[in-house]
Amino acid sequence: MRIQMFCINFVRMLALSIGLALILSYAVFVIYAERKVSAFVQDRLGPMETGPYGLLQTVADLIKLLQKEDIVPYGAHLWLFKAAPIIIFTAVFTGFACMPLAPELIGAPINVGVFFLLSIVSIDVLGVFIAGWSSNNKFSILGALRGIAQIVSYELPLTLAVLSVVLLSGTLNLEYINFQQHAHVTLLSDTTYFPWGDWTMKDAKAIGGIFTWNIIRYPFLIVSMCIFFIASLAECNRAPFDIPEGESELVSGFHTEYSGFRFAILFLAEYAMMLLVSLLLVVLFLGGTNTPFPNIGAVALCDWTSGTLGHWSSNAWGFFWLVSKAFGIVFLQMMMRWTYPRLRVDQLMLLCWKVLLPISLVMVLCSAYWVYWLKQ
Amino acid sequence: MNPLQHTDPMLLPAHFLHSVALTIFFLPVLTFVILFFTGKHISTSWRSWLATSVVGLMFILSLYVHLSVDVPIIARWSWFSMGTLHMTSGMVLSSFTTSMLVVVTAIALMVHLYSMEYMKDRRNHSKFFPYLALFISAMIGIILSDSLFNIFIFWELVGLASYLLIGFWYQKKEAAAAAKKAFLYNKAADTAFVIALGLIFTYYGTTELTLLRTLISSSSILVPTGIAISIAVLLVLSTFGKSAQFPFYVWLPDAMEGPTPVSALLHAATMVAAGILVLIKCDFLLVEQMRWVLVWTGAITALLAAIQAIRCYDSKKILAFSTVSQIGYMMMAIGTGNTSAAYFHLGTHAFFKAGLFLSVGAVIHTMHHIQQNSFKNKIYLEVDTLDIRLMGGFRKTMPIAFYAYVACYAALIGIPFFTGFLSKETILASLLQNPTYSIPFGMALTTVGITAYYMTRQLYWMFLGDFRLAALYPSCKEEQRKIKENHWLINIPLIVLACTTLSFFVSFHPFHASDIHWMKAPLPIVGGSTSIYLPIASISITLIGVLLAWSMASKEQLYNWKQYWFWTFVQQNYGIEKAVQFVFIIPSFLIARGLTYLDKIIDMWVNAQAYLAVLLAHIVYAIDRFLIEGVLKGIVFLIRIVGSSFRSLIQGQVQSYISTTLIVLALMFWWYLRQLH
Amino acid sequence: MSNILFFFIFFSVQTIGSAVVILFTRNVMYAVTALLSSLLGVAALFVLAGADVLGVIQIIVYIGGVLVLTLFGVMYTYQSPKRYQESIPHKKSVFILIPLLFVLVLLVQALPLLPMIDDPYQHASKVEVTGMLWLTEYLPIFEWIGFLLLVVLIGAGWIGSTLVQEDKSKGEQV
Amino acid sequence: MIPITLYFIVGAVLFAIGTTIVLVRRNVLFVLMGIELILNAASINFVGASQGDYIKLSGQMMTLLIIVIAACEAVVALAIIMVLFKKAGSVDLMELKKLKEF
Repeated sequence: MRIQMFCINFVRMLALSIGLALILSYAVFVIYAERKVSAFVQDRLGPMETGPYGLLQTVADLIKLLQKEDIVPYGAHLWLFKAAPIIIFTAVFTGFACMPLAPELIGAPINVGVFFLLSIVSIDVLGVFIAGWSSNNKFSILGALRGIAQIVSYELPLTLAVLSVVLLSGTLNLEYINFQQHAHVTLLSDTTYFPWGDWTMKDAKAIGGIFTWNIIRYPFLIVSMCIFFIASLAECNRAPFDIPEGESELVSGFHTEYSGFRFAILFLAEYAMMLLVSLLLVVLFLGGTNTPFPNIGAVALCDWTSGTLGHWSSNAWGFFWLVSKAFGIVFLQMMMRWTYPRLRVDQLMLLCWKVLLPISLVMVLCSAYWVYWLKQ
Repeated sequence: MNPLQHTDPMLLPAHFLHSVALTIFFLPVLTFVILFFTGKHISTSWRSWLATSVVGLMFILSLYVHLSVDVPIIARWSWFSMGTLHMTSGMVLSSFTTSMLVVVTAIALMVHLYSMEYMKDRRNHSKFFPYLALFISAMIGIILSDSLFNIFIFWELVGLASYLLIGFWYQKKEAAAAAKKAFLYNKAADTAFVIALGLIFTYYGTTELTLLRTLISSSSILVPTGIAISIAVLLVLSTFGKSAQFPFYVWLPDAMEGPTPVSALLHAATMVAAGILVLIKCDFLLVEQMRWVLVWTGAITALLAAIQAIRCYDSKKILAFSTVSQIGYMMMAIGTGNTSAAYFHLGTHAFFKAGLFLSVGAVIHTMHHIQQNSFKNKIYLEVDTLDIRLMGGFRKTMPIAFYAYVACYAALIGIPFFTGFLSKETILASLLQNPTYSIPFGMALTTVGITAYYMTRQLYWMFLGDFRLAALYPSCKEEQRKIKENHWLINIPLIVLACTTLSFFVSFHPFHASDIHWMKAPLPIVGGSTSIYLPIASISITLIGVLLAWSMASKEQLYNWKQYWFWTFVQQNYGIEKAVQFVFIIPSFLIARGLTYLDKIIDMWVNAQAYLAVLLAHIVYAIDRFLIEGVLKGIVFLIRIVGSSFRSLIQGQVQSYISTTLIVLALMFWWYLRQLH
Repeated sequence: MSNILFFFIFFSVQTIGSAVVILFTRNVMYAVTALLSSLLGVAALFVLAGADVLGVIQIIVYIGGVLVLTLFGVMYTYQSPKRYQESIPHKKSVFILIPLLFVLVLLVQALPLLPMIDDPYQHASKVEVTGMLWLTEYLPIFEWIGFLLLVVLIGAGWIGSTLVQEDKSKGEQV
Repeated sequence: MIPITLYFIVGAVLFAIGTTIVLVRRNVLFVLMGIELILNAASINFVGASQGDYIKLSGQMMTLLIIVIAACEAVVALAIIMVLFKKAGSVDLMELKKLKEF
């Protein structure tokens, strides 16, 4: 019994380490990717000098950052200034603990996973504010102010978009939500398996693949997903909602005064946040660790690409699908950044309170009625 | 006998028609509430259309009720109870009440239609329709109520509404004075009603009319003759006020200061009809002696008012006097015991008098417009638009008003084939039947002739000849050319009312009102024409009056006529007001002045007492000041010293307050938890 | 000492220690940070008592809402760092006795009254029970609480708007 | 299961500290934080006492109510603080003595 417990704990520790490693390595290469994407969008080459096709450019940047002097500006609140990046990074990294990285690989399978992930954002806000405040810099404080206003506002549509999924799946546990979209797992509590109700797709579980994804099972969730995506962009301070760190106005927003290692951590946290919301989006809407290919008669694409449950292959396939989908979303976020212009503050608030919030409320109502209808 | 007996009337369930009738009653109440409180927030046209359509609905419902009612049905429900006293209020639906309902709503509908155009641009318009609604509602209450108590309430409401409407243009000094006068004369008469009500309630124990009728007819309650006479006298007196009989009638001519549609309503269907209605309803209460008084008063009123109309130049006042004199006829009919004739005349009179007022009003409206237009052209004509001396020639320019007037005129003076002829003949016939009433009959016959005279005179001066205003003021020549027929909203009521004056409207027999078909014989017509000589006599007197007027009218000196003392006396209402002044008002003032002196003597005594009290108070004050207050101040001083020593603990800070609270809370916890152990 | 007890003591110390920091620090921002830590500790204590939903709600509401609001308050009322350099006046030190009185009352009088329950620690989650109770038995209370929140929001907004209007009117006068 | 007594002791200590902050500190914002600590102490007591309650969860529900009330309280208190600061120019409770008689 003890050994079993130990094994489970070991797996969780492993998952956490994988998560950390993923984020660290991901951040390095996603920054490279961002540069390349921006270059392609703007019809230029991007980093080309360091390494083949500039692959090592970010690594070089990282080394440079680590070497830099740890500057604390005069007049800054010393302890707060130093603690802020740690708060932000810790908050974001904690989020990965309850994220199912593979069907059986999850750091903390807590029952309130979705809820917990949303609370991460709250702590992140605090870090942003402390960072902006403690810098003792007008641009920083302005950036922090804008950031808080924006994040606190966008938390509402985000939560409501998540709530419409939670209503349908009936659980707050991310692992369950993931398994509900799995081809071969049937949970006791699940009653709502057939896409579009009791239609021709009675055997959706057997077909599997994309047909078991939440977004296909409940097609109206696409609206919720769009809201979630937009709101998560705002939560990550990504363009077109990057007014807290708008370079042309505020130099660099709340992290203007940061340099060296602390700047690297802030940067890392930002990209980690992007990945976190992408993962959450994938788990909630896009089937989580599940394959997109369905079984088509004898051509059992779904079975082939998801492995056997309980075997390491399923974990490997699951991890692969999750990460690739999440990277797809991250790529989309980058394309958004380099395509759309920045919003004004009032437009931002208008979009949140007058457009997204009502729509997401309606979506919550829709899902509630859907559940009610299915239970009848 | 026990004067405080009380009869509990049996409660009767309401029929469906009662609820319809109640709807008719409450519809104008609703209009009143809505229009009164919305006031100027809704536009004039909306206001008018709302009120008019409600009245139209009422008319339709009344017709329905009238056609549905066959035998009289009574509903009676509990009103309130105080101790052992259970007051009931009842509603009676008989062909008599419902036909009156139809008459009132029909006239009201015509007046409303007319007012929509007539009152359109007048001052204070927002209050007009609500007041009218109040008026009509109260009148319907009088018609439908079976309890004298309720009737009294509505009676007073009618008085209030008439007060409001007569003084409608209260900015005019004359209008305010006329309203006050009408109100006071009515109140004086209403006092009699109150006393009568008290007597009836005390001696019969109920005010339900139906019950009273059975009680009296079966002689189950014996009331002293003096009391019965007093009740009759008081009731008759009160109706004299409301129905404008001698000597109370002086308020009615002055009431012409109100708007013309109001006058039409007041004279035709609501105010003056109320007295006659109540008398018809309480007919069984009138003792023989009173009937004699009624006939004589009616005859005197008819004659005096008609004489006053002869030398009158105010177009509306002439009609007012004619109303007074026609009401006198009705009184005579009631006095002879022929209430159905009175009611018949009331119904026919309602229509042709409304028609007369409205057609005269159409002319006044035109005159008013001429005045307004000349104001616009910076020509200030301060003329009386009601004066018939300034009118004339409207026959050609306003033919509809003219023919409507002529029809109603014919009805009033009693030309055959018109309704007035029938009803008047009935009254004269019933007078003739009783030989003791030969003098009143003569007076009534004389009045017929005088009526024909003054009406013809008015017709001549108003509609025929030349337009004299233009002759006097050449600046009006331009306006004269513009005179044309009024708006259709004014003309339609005129046409309708003119049609209702034709005799076949009430009776297929042109000379004998034996079968009143549409009224379904609300009250059996007794008498009628007994001999062929009576109509011949009355028609010939009428013709004499008409011809005399025709020949005199053109010769009449309009402006500088010789002032005989007789005509002065007539124009001062035969000195009635002066009599009132000398008999009531001046003695009252004298008594009051005498009492003032008495009061002063009493004051002196009171003052002496007060001075004593003040003296005592000074002594008490000294004791209070130096003895008691000294002790108090000592105590206060002690408390202040103690308080100031504690006050230094409280520094006005929130936290110190919180700390005190917390200490107390902790001690309470301590005590509470000790209890638990 | 079991694991759970160890964690309990750890988080208790974190909570109380951060609270003590709030009591003694002179810098508002430090106090806010310490409050963050204290509230997180309380959330952890909730989770240890089996109230995982409450723990997360504690984080979202207190840290995401109340603390951010407090930060806004700090920023709005910020004048100069020197003004926050307050010290405890000697006169006030007696006030410390009052809470001690409370603690004394509680420890001496109330603790002996508590029932001694000694169940084994259970991991059973109460999420579903909580959800069912929210939407059945406690639904009216939550409706009322929602109404209360609405009223409070409107009231606070009104106070804020009058502030803005005053600012504007002052600006016009100048 | 952790003994309820421990929860109560932690709650009591937290309450004592919160009360001390409310009573002693001069800055209104500190006082506000002290109030939050007091409310949290109450919450800890409730949650600790309802550990064994798997059916009604009364303590947890009460705590939830406390959290909501605390949020309301913070909103109103901060609005008042802002007005106070606008009017009095200070958040120092020692300077706010208008309740004093003279």
